[in-house]
Amino acid sequence: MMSSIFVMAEHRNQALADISLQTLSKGRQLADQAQTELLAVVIGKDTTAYAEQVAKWADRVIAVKNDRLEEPLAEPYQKILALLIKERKPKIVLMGHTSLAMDLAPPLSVELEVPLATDCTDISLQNGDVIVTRSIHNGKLNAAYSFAPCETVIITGRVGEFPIEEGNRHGQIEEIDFPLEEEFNYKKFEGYVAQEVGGVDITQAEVLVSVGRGIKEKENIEMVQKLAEVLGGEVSCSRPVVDYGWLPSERQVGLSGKTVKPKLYLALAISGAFQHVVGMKSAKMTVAINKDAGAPIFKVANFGIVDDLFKIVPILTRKIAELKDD
Amino acid sequence: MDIIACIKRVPDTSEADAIKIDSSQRDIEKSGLAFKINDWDEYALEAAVQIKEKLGGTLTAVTVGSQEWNDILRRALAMGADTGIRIDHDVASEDPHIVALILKTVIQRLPYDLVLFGAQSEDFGSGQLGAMVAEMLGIPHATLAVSLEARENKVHISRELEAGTLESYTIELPALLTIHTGINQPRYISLGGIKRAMRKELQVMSPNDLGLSVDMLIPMVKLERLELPSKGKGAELITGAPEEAAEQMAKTLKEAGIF
Amino acid sequence: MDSIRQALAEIVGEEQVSTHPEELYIYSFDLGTTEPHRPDYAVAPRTTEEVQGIVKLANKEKIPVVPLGGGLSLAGLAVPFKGGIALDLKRMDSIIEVNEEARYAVVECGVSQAQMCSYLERYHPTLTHSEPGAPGTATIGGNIAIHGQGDLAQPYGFNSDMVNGLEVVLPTGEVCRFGSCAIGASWFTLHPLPDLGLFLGWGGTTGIITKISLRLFPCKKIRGVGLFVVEDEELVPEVMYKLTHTQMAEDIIAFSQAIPPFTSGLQHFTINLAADSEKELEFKQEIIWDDALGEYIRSGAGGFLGFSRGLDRPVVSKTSDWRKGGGFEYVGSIMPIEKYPECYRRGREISERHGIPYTVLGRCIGIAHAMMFSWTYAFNRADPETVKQARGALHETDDLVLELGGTIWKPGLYGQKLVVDRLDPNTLNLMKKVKQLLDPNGIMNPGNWEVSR
Amino acid sequence: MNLADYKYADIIHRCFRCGYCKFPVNWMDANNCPAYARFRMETYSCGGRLWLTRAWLSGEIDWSDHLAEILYSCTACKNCEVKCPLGFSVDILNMIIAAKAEMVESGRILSSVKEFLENIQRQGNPYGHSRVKRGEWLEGTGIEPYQGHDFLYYVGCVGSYDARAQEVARALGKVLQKAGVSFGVLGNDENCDGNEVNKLGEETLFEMLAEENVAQFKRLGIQKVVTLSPHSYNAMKNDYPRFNRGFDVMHYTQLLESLLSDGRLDVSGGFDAAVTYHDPCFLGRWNDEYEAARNVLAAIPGIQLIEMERNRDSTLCCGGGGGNFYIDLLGGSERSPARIRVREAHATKARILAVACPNCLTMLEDAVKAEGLEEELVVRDVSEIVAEACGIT
Repeated sequence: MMSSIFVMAEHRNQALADISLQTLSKGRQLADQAQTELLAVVIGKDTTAYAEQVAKWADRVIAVKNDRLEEPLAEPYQKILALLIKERKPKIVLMGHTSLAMDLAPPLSVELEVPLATDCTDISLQNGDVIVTRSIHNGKLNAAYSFAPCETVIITGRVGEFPIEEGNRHGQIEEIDFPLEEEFNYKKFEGYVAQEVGGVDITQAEVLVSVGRGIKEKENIEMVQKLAEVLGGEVSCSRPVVDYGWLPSERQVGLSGKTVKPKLYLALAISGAFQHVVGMKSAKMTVAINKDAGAPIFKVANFGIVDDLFKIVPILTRKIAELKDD
Repeated sequence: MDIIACIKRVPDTSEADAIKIDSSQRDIEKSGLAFKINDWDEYALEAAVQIKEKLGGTLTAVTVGSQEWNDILRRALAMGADTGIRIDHDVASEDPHIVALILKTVIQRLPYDLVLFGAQSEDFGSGQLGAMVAEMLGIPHATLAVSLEARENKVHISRELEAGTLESYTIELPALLTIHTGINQPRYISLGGIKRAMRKELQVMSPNDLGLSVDMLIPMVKLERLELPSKGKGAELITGAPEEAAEQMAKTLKEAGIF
Repeated sequence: MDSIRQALAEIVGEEQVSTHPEELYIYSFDLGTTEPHRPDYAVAPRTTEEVQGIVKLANKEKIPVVPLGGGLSLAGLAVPFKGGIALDLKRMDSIIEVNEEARYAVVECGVSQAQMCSYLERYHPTLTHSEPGAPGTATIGGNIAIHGQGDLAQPYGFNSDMVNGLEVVLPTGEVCRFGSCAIGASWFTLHPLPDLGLFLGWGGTTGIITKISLRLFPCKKIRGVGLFVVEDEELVPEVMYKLTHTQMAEDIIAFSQAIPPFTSGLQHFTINLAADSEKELEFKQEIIWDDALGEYIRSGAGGFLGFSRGLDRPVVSKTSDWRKGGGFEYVGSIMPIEKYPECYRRGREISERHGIPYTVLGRCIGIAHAMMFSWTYAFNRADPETVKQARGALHETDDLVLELGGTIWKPGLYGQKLVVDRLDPNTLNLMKKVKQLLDPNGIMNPGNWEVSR
Repeated sequence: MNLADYKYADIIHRCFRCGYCKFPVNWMDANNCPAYARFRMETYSCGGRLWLTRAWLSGEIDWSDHLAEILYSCTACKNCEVKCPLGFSVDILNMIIAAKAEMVESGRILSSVKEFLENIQRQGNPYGHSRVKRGEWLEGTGIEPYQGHDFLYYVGCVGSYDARAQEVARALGKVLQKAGVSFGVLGNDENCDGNEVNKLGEETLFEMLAEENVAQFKRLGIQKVVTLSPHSYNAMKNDYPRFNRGFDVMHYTQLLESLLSDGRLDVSGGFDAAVTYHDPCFLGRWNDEYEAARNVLAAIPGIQLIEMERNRDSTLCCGGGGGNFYIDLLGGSERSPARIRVREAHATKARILAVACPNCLTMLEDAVKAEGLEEELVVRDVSEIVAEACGIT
């Protein structure tokens, strides 16, 4: 039987991070497949609440506490995880590919001299061997990796790639008061800064409904706004729309605007001039609605409708609302 | 202040259909591809040059790669680096541990206060290298720096977290940072500048010269094969009357897990 | 964020307001020798309403407003001496109406002289306006605000005498109309309503002229220039008298210049003639060359250098390249014609004393009622020494004008002071009252015509 | 760099800013400088640029994005040089380009210009499309790779990559085939001609492109080149001689003109429409070629040729020159030169706005859409009109 699987659960602003539920779900699935234990690790000042949450997925929870662990910082985390891993020898150490993990995972793998695969989109066990998939060249290729024979591998998983499956376990919780003598004066944490975002930051939006000058007048933006709302997204636009003062420049996508990477980019009456495309080409999914079948946007889009947006958008909005309900 | 910037050469794959997988299934067709400095590394270089312009000192650009990689060192020299060092070693789809080990060994031999990396690469995007090298050198590090203010013996930085928040640190030198895009506006590197940089000398060394034997460079992670993602080229057109088309589109979006 | 800038942007739109160093730099300059002063804002309105909004804001906030058209006065009349808003009016360039029968055009202030000419040439070939001897970018509004004159000055006088009506934005923001348009009639006459005369010649210190009704005049099919020369400057006044007596010429200019050297010292006349037929042209030429000028030609005191058809647009800016230096400034004066010889001699002395190639010119205004006599001094923008020389020469010339009993036309700060110092106290007092009444906060083009000082 | 080291330090101060540079030759409009027409601030006039360049180089003002915008908004349309009455007028654009060159060397340029130049360094075209796609427009045309033909048909970046301009590139190809002209193309081996690179101030990159092109043409024994774009034509005609160009170059309108006069082109199919022709700056003001395209159009039965108010050396630039078809500093307003020009064309009541330049084509076609005149005015390249008259569909 394969040795255990570690999942490090992250928390920020008094909440367990979404990505941790995803990695826990994946970890659970792998543990079941390998008939081994899933150990969830939570580290912090007061980890009791988190421990109880993650216990739903884990067979065992290691809740590490220390008053100096107010913020999740890479250095203390590395110290703690290194000790735990050396002691428990898990086969897989899984965490989300987050800003914390970017700081933490590589040094950890060096310290432990174990392999590391980051930002993985899939993890599988093939007759005992761990195989990971990574998306490379801006998602234009997938790469499968194997690991040299070793006790432990560290893996970070890409946000949103592992669906959350509700856990039904009641893992036993093992609380550790971790003694943390070492000072980390060489790297002084000085607090959080909220990035100033003027009204809306489309670069953060998961869904963007983007309009071109084919929207004809400012009044029509409202129709698009509705569609964005049912999709839980934001309205963005191409240059002319800003030039005409129909939308503020903070919503402009493209060479002279913002570069966005949403899950869905819904381009309405946008011809797809490269000045625009450079700003949205790394969207995960692009859908185009345009009267002009020859519009270059259809070259970059995954799905398209060749028709007048004024005909399609109201119906599409309705249909999505319906599908959401049932 | 003595700065070392580690940079990498990547193919320009802004056009999906420009990439093809080669016969080995482990690498891409290089023919017909244009190459460039990794985007993140260009920001790192610019940050380094700006610090040098402000505080003086030296800037050394280091890369690990084959002969062709000289071109990115030339660009770095044109941008303002004083020296370029290439460790002649083919790193295509290499385990970052190996590259980190090589870089650590070079950097150790150089004077440095600050080591800069790009936060990740455009091609493999592991985002591991910098932090690994820091651990190997035993110096403090921070990844994803979006602001950087260098003083004599420390740097003040902020790094990007999720959901648009930043966290800020003061880090004592020597230290290593990985730089995120948007921290500055990398300057244009004119062809004239590159030509002038041709006069500056490049140092080329092999892992052997660094005392790294083959058995010290065995990867722990191995790329098995490359595959094209299922997503096909060009839009799949949804036809029919507005009513049907819209309905079909809504379904497609749902299946894609958009809502 | 500058709230004034914001407010201006709301009036004219983001793109038409600038606080960038680049715009502030460019609008700080006059093309002459006046020291630059940076404005705080550069604004380019399109409509009277926008101008009104800007002026109201400026008056409330007590911010100077410096209107400019072509910005070509060369005397620093559009330099923002006290900062504030540089108001570029060249976007107000609509030709609103041309009334052929009553021979007038209603135009926005920013219409350029060249635009006006080519528009009439194309759409109303039987009409023309009095084009000043300035670059084509000079505007109609700017020209009448400084009592300009043009190539019809001989028969019809100052351009500001050709105004049939005005629309003006007062420094307090009200829009006023003057002339028949003020009672809702068409823009065909300025009189006989009571004369207010508060804006023409005030150089934008009492309000902003936004619309002008300008008289147009017959444009004959054939127009051309005759060239006549005399050696003795003393002959110029009587030649002028004889020429004007014929009432055959459209424009009469006498000039003399150091370049090219072989004509230096000669007094040239350009005499514009216009006719609808060869017969008429012949007749006019005969009257002028034979009757008016014949005696000089026969006695050898003067010479006829020929007649060329077609009128060229003035290229005075070439003067700026005489010293390969991109700059020149001149003193203009309104003088009795009999003063020509003295103006020429004294001007030439001043030029030579300052090591500047001399160029002097006298344009006949009215039937020899007066002339606009100018002394031009070129300088090298890149050589401060030559700028200083020119400035010195200009000041001496200002003094000369008053000494000779003339008046300075569109004086710069130095000349303005000379004029104000000599001005009849009661007149000065009235000017003060007028300025005070119209511009209580002193926001209009401050620094210029500071009569209240 | 300071003013003393500036190549034109001895003349840059000679501009008086009289403003003649704003006018067309026929004086019809005070706004014939495309950038000035767009922004209407003195800074954007030719004189403003020269004064600002001098102020920058002499340290009176600092470099800024805005300064770069002002300089790079110059489309190098040459209106100012044609109109300026002063002795240094032949160097006006050289002065502006030299200032751009200084920005390029210092690395401080607009991100859009940076992208434009890096794309050319990397892929040989401003769009950053892959070199190996340059010949894709050829698919199904039967146009041969150059191999000892009489002519090299040089297409240029816009004709090779822009979807609409590709149609024009094919149309011309078919016309030449129909006329039995012996010609070939370079396909993926064609490289950027460098005209815009030159006007953007990247001198060394331009020299490299020119040297490479000249060398390649020599290698292939190319004697005569016909270009689709007036921009390519201009670079090859006026700048390549410096790199001892070993070939003759002509613009396609000139070739079509001679084919027609030799009776090698049968346009009896005719083209029934009122047409107005927009002179490309790099054919007209730069190379004094105003008649070739007009003669070609006049030779086609059914065409009624109407002139716009500003034509020939008085033409208003479409706003696409000096890289602006890509960096687009003049776009996005009803005062964008392309839209002003389209309104001027529309005022002639012509149905067809004829162009002879792929840059003008894309600029003006977008402007027709922006003006909502799709139903009333159609932008067609002269080669497309000829193709139709030749019965090619």
